[in-house]
Amino acid sequence: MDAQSRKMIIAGFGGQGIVLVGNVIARACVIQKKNVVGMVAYGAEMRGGTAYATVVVSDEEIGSPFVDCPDAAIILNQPSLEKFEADLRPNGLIVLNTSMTQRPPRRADLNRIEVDATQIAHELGNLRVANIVALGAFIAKSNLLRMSSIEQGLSELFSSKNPKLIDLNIQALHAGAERSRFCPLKTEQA
Amino acid sequence: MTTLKRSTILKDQVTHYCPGCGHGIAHRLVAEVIEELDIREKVIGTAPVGCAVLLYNYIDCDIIECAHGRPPAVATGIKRVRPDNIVFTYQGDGDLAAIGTAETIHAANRGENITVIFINNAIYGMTGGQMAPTTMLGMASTTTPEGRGKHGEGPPLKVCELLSSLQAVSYLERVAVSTPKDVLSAKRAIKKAFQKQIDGKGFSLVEVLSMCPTDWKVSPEKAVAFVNDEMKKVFPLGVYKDAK
Amino acid sequence: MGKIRFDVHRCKGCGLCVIFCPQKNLRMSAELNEHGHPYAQENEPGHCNGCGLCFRMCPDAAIEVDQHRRKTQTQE
Amino acid sequence: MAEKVLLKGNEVMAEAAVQAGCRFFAGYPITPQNEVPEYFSRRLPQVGGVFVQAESEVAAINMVFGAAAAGARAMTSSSSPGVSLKQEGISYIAAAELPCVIANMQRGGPGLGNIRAAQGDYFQSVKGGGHGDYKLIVLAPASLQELYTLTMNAFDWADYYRMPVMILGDGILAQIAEPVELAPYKPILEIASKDYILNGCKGRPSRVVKTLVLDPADGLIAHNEHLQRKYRRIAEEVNLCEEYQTSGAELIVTAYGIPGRIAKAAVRQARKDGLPVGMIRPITLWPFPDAAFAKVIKTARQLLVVEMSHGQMLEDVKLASQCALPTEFLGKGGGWYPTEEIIREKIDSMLNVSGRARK
Repeated sequence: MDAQSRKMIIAGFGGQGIVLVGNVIARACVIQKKNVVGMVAYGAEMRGGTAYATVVVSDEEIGSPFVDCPDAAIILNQPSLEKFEADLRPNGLIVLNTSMTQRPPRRADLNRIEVDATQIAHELGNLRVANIVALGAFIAKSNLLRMSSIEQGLSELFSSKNPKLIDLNIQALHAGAERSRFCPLKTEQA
Repeated sequence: MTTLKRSTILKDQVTHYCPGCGHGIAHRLVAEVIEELDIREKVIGTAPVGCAVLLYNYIDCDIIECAHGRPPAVATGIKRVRPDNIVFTYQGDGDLAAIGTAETIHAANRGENITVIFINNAIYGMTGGQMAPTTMLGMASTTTPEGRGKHGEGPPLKVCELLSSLQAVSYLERVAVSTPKDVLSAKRAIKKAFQKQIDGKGFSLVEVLSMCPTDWKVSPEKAVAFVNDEMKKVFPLGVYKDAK
Repeated sequence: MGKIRFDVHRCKGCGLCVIFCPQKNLRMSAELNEHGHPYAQENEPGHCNGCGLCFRMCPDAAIEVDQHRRKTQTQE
Repeated sequence: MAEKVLLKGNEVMAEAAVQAGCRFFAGYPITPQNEVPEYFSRRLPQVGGVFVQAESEVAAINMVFGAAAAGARAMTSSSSPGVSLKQEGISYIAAAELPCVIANMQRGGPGLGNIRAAQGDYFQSVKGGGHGDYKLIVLAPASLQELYTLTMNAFDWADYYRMPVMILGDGILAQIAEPVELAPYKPILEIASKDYILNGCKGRPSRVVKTLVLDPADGLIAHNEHLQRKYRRIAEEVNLCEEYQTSGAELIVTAYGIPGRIAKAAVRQARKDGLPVGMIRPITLWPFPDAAFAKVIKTARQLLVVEMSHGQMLEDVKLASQCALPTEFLGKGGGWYPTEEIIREKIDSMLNVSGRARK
């Protein structure tokens, strides 16, 4: 994923920590003095099915806060893959939690990161950090934000909520970075 | 020697009320209570929409006129901002028990530390004698020409009884102004209701059964008889709640 | 004994004072005041006993009563 | 530059209000502005303020009426259906010349509509809403930093002119999170002491706050004329818009709020591609920035209005531009929003640029 890409979507089911991932990415943007607009699908859509958050990052003033055609998507479950795969821009990046998705993307024009996020989270002793494992995979393989900014964002977020969780989340982040597999788009024509 | 005279809280102004209207007596009692409790400089009153909309022309204290039915909400805003002031609402039956029912019930249920003077004359006065929420069964009005019916209009709403189940209410009493003895009781009740607020006890309300000779289409003499003989049967006088 | 004074200008002639005067000492005037109302007056000046019931019932604060009795039923 | 914090629009607005001295909030939950009462309920007690969850929107605005009469900086917020309910109270507050701030984070209508962002309440906000001849100052921020600043200013204007001021946002402005610099409150106007409030008549004659004007017979006519004089003065004194690349622009795109920032991005890209396009983004919707339009009609050739409605501000743009230029409209209600691409396509078609010419 190149630095120009800046619209992303994080999707899964409610309770997978979708909002948290969006929040951490947005905080990391603030730390790196980038412009950012984050949004969570609100209202009735939050209950059941898929939950999703969007983030727009830019070094310029941000126009639309809407993400219709994301450059990247972090997909934490199968329904989200069904729902959002088609929206990604050609040559976009999709991060798949292979523990919870049953197939690779149908589209051939996507870069792909695969990470067994829920399994890794299970091994770390807390299923709830699967979201951060996937985030670690995304940050490691894209050059959008520094890993250190994400760590700082996580620390800020959990220091007020539950400081005991900071270490676990940072561990999850790095596990995701290390145990993910990047499958770049085969660009025959290039 | 004692002299019974007009309270200094009443402005030197002839009211616009019809001859024999109970509002004049109720105004006088509120003024006398404010004077006797020596709280004029702390009082903020609210005027309703209805016959008493010009309350500020008669009672000499800070007063805000409200939209129809909204005095308990307006009083809530005032009292929360200025808890040291004494805030009262003066409302008729349409204002308090029809268009403002929600505001009344919820201010009472919050235990809002305000005092409500509720004038129940079982009719809409200002608009010319239409049915009020407190109009009695069988009683004719310009919108119930054949008399209020149990079905369709429903029986009259009894405010003290209705509010008496609310835990945060401190004081509820129904009084009348249709005999000299009733007027004395009414004054005692109004004074007690203000005292409840001064003591920080929460929501207090005095329901005053009152005469409307004009819209009842009777003489002032028959009007007091109507309150005494008919209204008191449907709306029994008494203390409905007096929390410790 | 008592002394009653009427503010003729404020009186609207509703007659509640007349109805409730235990001495039956009040009546409505034959003339009208400036607002076109008959107004309350004593039948026989000097017969007021100062009970103050008329004051209590007057919706227009048009009556003042001097009460000379030691104990009155209207004082609180 | 001071440090920025990441907050949701609803929270930014509530924090700005608290910073500006708002000490009374009454409201009723409605999506998408629920974070506003939630935030106030936590925050106001910390600063000695009062939060009341009202039983209805009607009660909420009337509580604000009372709080304003008692001298507090007071606020209520809602979203479209709730703001309809508040209209009675708003008319009374305008008539009584009391200050307060009302926020409308618009959603899709009419009726219960939906909870997506929309701009269908423009007419209601700038043309009245409740009964009678009155105006509100209406503010339309497009970013959270602007929302923060304008919310603070709203309290100053409300106090200075003694009138309700409305913040007209939408569900997206309410729900997005953006980094915001929470600059300390600095009044933009010198506010006279409030000699009209009700606090008990100690040492002064009693006061009345009222809206019924029966005496003298022409009293209400005089009161209306007084209000209109005030509104004319405000129209001269409060007038904000963002003008972007208007010089040399043949086509002026105009939009407010969220569509305003989307349009700006489209215009920026079009300019990069060499197209003669500019933008006017009204920030005060009443008073409407007429002067900016009066200026561009001398240089531009066309106007494009973009709204998340079926064309409401469109009418004010036509008035402000005296219908001097062909004016096209792009918009839909009910939750539709424009993308940069769709605005760009419209720009291209209005300037007769083909796909080839763009490259």
